Amino acid sequence: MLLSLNSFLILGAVLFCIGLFGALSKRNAVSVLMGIEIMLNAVNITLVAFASSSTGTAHGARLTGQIFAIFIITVAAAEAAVALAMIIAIYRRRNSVDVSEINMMKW
Amino acid sequence: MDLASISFLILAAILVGSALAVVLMKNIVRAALFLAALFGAASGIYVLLNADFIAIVQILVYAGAVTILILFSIMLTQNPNSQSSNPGNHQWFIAAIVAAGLCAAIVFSFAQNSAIANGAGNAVTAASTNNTVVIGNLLYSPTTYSYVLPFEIASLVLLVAIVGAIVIGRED
Amino acid sequence: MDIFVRDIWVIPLLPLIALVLNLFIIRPLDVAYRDRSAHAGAAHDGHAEHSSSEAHYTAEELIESSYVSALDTIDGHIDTPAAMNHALQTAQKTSGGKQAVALMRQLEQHPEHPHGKPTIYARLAGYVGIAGMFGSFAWAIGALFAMFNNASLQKGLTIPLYNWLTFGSISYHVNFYVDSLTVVMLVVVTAVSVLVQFYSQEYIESEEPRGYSRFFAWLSLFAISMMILTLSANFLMIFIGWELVGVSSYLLIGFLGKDAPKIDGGRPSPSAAALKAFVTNRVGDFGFLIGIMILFAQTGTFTFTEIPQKLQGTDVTLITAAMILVFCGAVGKSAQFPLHVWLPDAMEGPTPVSALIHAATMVAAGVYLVARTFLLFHAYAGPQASMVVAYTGGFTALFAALIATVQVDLKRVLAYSTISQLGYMFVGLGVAGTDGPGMFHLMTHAFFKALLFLGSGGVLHALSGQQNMRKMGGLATKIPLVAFPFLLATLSISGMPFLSGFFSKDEIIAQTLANGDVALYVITVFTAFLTAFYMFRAWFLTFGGKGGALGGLWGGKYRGEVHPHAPGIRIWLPLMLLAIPTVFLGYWGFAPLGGNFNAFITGNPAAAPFGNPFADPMTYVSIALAFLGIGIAWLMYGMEVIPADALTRNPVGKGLHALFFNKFYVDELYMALIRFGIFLFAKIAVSIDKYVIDGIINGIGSGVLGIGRGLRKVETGRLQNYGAAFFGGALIIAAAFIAVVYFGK
Amino acid sequence: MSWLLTILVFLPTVGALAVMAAPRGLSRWLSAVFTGVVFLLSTWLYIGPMLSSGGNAAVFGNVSHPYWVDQAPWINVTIGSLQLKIDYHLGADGLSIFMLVLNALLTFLAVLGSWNIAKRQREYMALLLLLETGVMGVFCAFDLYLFWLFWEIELIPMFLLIAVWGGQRREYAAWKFVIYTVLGSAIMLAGILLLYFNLGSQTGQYNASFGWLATHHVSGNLTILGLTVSSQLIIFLLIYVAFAIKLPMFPFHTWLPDAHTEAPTAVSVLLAGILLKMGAYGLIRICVDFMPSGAHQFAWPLAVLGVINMVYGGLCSLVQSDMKKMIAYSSVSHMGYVILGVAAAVGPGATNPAFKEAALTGAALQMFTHGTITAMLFFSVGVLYDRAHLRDINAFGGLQAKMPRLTWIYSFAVLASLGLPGLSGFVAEYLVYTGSFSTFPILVAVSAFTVIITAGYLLWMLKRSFFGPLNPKWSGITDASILEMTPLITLAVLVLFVGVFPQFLINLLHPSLSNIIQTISGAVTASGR
Repeated sequence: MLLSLNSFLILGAVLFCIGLFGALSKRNAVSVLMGIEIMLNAVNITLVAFASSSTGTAHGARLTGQIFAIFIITVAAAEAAVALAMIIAIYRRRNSVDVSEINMMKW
Repeated sequence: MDLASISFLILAAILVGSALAVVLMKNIVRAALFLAALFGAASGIYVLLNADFIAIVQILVYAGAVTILILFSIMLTQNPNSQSSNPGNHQWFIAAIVAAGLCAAIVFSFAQNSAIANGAGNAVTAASTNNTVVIGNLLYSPTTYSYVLPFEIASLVLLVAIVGAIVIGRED
Repeated sequence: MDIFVRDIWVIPLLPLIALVLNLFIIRPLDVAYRDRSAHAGAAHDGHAEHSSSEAHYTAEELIESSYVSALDTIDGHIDTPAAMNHALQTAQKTSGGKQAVALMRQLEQHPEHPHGKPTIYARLAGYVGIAGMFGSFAWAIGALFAMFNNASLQKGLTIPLYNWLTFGSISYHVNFYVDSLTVVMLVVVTAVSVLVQFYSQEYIESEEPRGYSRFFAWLSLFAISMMILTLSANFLMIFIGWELVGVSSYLLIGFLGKDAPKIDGGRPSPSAAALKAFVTNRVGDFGFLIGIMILFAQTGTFTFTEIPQKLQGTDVTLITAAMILVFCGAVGKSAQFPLHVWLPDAMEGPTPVSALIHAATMVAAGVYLVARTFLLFHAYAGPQASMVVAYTGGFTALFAALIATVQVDLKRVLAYSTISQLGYMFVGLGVAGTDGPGMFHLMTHAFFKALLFLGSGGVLHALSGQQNMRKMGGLATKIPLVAFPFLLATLSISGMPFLSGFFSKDEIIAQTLANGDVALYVITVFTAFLTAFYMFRAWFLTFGGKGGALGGLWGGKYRGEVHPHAPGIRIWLPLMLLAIPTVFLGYWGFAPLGGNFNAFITGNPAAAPFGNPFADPMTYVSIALAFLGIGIAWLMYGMEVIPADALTRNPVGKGLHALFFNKFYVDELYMALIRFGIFLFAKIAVSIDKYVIDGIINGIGSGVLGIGRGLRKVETGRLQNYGAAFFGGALIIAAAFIAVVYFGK
Repeated sequence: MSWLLTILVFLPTVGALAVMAAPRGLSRWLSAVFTGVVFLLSTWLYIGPMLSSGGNAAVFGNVSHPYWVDQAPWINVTIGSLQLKIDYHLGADGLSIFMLVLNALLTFLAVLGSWNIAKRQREYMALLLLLETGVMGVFCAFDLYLFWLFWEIELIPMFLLIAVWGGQRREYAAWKFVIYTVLGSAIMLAGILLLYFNLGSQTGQYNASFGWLATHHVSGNLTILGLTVSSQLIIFLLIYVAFAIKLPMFPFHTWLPDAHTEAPTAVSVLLAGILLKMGAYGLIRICVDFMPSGAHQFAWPLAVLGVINMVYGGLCSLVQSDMKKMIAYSSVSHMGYVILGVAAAVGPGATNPAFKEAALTGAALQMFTHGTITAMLFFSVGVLYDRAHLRDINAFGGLQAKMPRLTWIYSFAVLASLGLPGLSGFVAEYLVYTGSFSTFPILVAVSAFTVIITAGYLLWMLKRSFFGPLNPKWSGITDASILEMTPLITLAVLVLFVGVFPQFLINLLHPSLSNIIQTISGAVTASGR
């Protein structure tokens, strides 16, 4: 059963973890952002897979997952915009987008 | 093995492969291009899952907008001096272990959970109605149960994000 | 007549009115008036004394300059010459210490002579005080005669005032109680008080005119306290009076403004003496208080008349312990060994105060206390209680007399003589079957000792404060009005027949023998010999000396520098008046003439009078010894046929002289005890506070801070570290969950 | 509902707001008016019942039936079988009235005593007023939770007053004070909850009002860490920790010397005069009355600690060179009397409850005595400090010559502090000693040693600083002004009056205290000890 729910979930999990690795291990802020985008996509896949495998009969029950995905896409877009704006702002100020140099958030 | 299964295998391979490429590529521009490929493949998965509207949105927003945004910002922040445009940091090793461990834990759980493994059956069901219409109703319908309010809030979020992005990114 | 006894509260009320008037109306007027005239004077002089710019010293400078600690240390070691020298040397090392020592020496060599006169209001304060006191005296005499008239009043009468509280079976009453004992004490107190107050007018006018009204206020306060003590019906009241006389004494000892230690004179500052007096008394009060508490816990009452009934069936050992503890209070107040050390120092107070408080009345309060609780000592406590009283008294009498033989300071000789005589009283109370002999000696002693002190005050006044007998001599011809009564009192205390001291002292000596206590008899008789010796030594050194009339008895060579000036009537009149009881009071206890003091004081008409001393052959032994003492003194200091250092030429005599002269080193011992006992404990306590308790507290604090400081390194500020930690944590939880759910079974 | 208590508690808060709103120049006048009015109103607490009953002090009632009551339901939540019921319940019987009036008076005098404070006067006055609210609340809260609430409220202004207006090491002192106290109140809250829910499950009725708690006691045992202890003892100890810190009791006392030394004069006065009394009040009102058999079991250690307090505090005072620190340690010593008196009241032996009541009355009077007398001492030192900016005993010497007025009143305070008869200190000490002796003879005998030490350190201090020849460096110092003398004289009159006629205070306290003694006797008899 290749097309069972499990296959999609595992795909999502693998993608999520790859994205996580990217987000945690990269110096370049843009690269970190890309990792996060991968993670968001992984979640979206999971949500849509759940929605498609749902057997609920109530109004809209089988599409709630898709609605969630839409919202995530929306928010992700907003996030990407703001994050990139911030990256540019930081770059202007410090002439670098290396996140390991940005450590003001302590104590 | 039917066409759907073969498509799934191919798409999954592209997804995992391009994801790995994104995080492993030394050159950030190439990584970004692989990200675009990833977005496209994800849209294919949505189609497989009968979520055609999502698939379209995915192409529009991610493959179209976000990729461009990322490429622009790469272009704007390109540091000519750096040897590698996409270096790893000191803790990449820990990150790898954490990511791998987490992946193993999740996959193990799915494999163990018989309810998910067996009960749900085929994830890809036949298209009964036009999903897009239903989604439209579910999002905007003023009379029936719908997500109007969250949708409006989401739009507000977008507005704020736009304004915020402009303000933050502005040269002063 | 009975009204004098029934309304005995008038006696403390009159001085109380005087005190209130004085303190709240007259004294403020005095101060205001004085300030105004002083201001006028200063303005006239045209130079402002105060300039605030002087006070520009940093905190460190002031503390390190150790002005105060130098003064205090020297003050505290004045009795222990070696330590004092060390303190002097140490003090010279700091600027403030140098300043303090210089000031001390200056004040000692050129005592400030206060100028100015008491204002009209100050004099008014004196008159009010004297008037109040005289009223009390008259009332006390009235009460005395009322008791003569109506013997049933001698039994005792309770005059309730009010009640602190009553719970169930226990009560805290504030009551007066009057019986013959009370009245005798009141007569003594009021009589001496009124004379001393009268005398003080001239004395304080020259010594401390600015404190004139204050002095009379404190004298009134003392009188009230003493009356409360005397009139108390229970241990609560007597303790109140006890502490109040203590504080009056404190205030009056420290009264004089010439408040610096006298290094060469070996005399502490008045304030140090006052402190010593109060604290030493408190040591006695510590025992007294515990004694009261034992009795109260047993009986639930403080009232003297109720305690005996309620003590029925109580363990005798416990009562004995309680009474010995009560006696501790008496030891403190009456300056008995080992708490006698404060009384000689208390002589730093004004001489009228020494006469009133530290000779005649307050120091006798201990004797009065024992007499008041006489029944408890003799009938309820075991015989050990009375033994302790008698032997403490006997030992102190001898001990103080030995010290008195070598002192050179006139007032200190009298002070040790007071301690010695108080010892006699305790012997009397300890050995006799009634409180008669002890109280009789208290009464006679009060008058002749007051006379001696006031007389010495007359001498000091004449010599502008000189107290050293080596700087006196031959004064009898220069101030005969002082010398004559002084001589009478000296004879009286030495036990000359027919004078009051003879009757009272011999009764006590006779009682020791009647009680079969030979040791005490020997002690008391030998002390009588010493008394005669040291009193006449003092007399010859002060008033007589070689070249005087009657073999140096009257007048002689004057060794001082100051020109003696004759005292006024306010000084010599009280002396003359005091001479009357000094001579005649003894006959109240002389049975052949019908005197039966014993019957009066015990309220029992059937009580046997004191024995006729002239019928007892043993009396002639003590008379002979008294004459021997006088004779030796005459030969050594009057005619000077025996050199004064005849006995101290050999090493034994020299050693003994040093021992007596240094007061058996008791002060040194106490100093060491305080420094290495109390202060050591105090320092340990402070160290515990600082290092153990605060150490633990601060240790916990810095421990928490240290952990925080370590943990804060985790907060790198790098988002990716946080993310790794977050997902790592999630991984651990997931792994744990999997381990438990899937492999735990 | 008479509203008087509510007004007394919250009028100072109104005053604080008014002070903050008004122009700076008015702040001291406004706070004087407000505290003055509160004081006048508080006296009605005493006068009112006395007038209405024709002078019969029994009218003041006891913890179950106080004369003054303000009550309204506040929080009442039921979760399953548990019920959380907190009432706005203020009450005042003799014991409370006594402390309320003292607090009102001392706060008023503290405002007068801070008349010339220069730094941020408006905020200072507002905080003093807030402090008054907190303390008033503590003394008249008749609901355990409300009590705890006010107990915490009082802390904030006190912390700020020390930390902002204090001396050199003010921050250390303020933090030490606040951490100690907060630790105590956290433990106290645990005790309160334990008491409330235990009692609730035992009686089936959840109620935290004092009247209920005083008549219904927890029974049974609790097992903690394998040890089975009576619940009363556990709860007693938990709640008492807070009071022990406040009292302060050895070994929880070390915050006191620091806080006193660093706090400004008027705050030291309030700290010594009122805040320490909160501990004593809590001990008598809550610990003893609500957990009588727990207190009974703890009586011996309590008495020993009380005696340690007395002697240890005295010894520590003896070697202090800082006047304020010395007085602070003397506070430790004097509060030992309170502990000893309470211990004797709940202690073993002494079949005669009259002795116990004498001891407890002595303890309560000691609260008053110490409050007034130590306030005098601190005011006096404050006068000196304002001029010299020094408190070191050895830095002065012979001040009598230049400051006769201050010397006079300071000596008065010192004599009162060492227990001179005719002044209030004596009454309290004498009652404690004589009342406690039959219960703890040896301990009381040891503690009587304090009378010597107290006389020693106080008079020695007086001698060094005020007597002797004048230290030439202070020839320019001026005497206390009329304004500075006002609080001192007021307190002196009070101390003298109570010392001579203590019975009006004793009568005021009697209904409350005899009720407590009955509770203890009942509990002790029931437990068969």
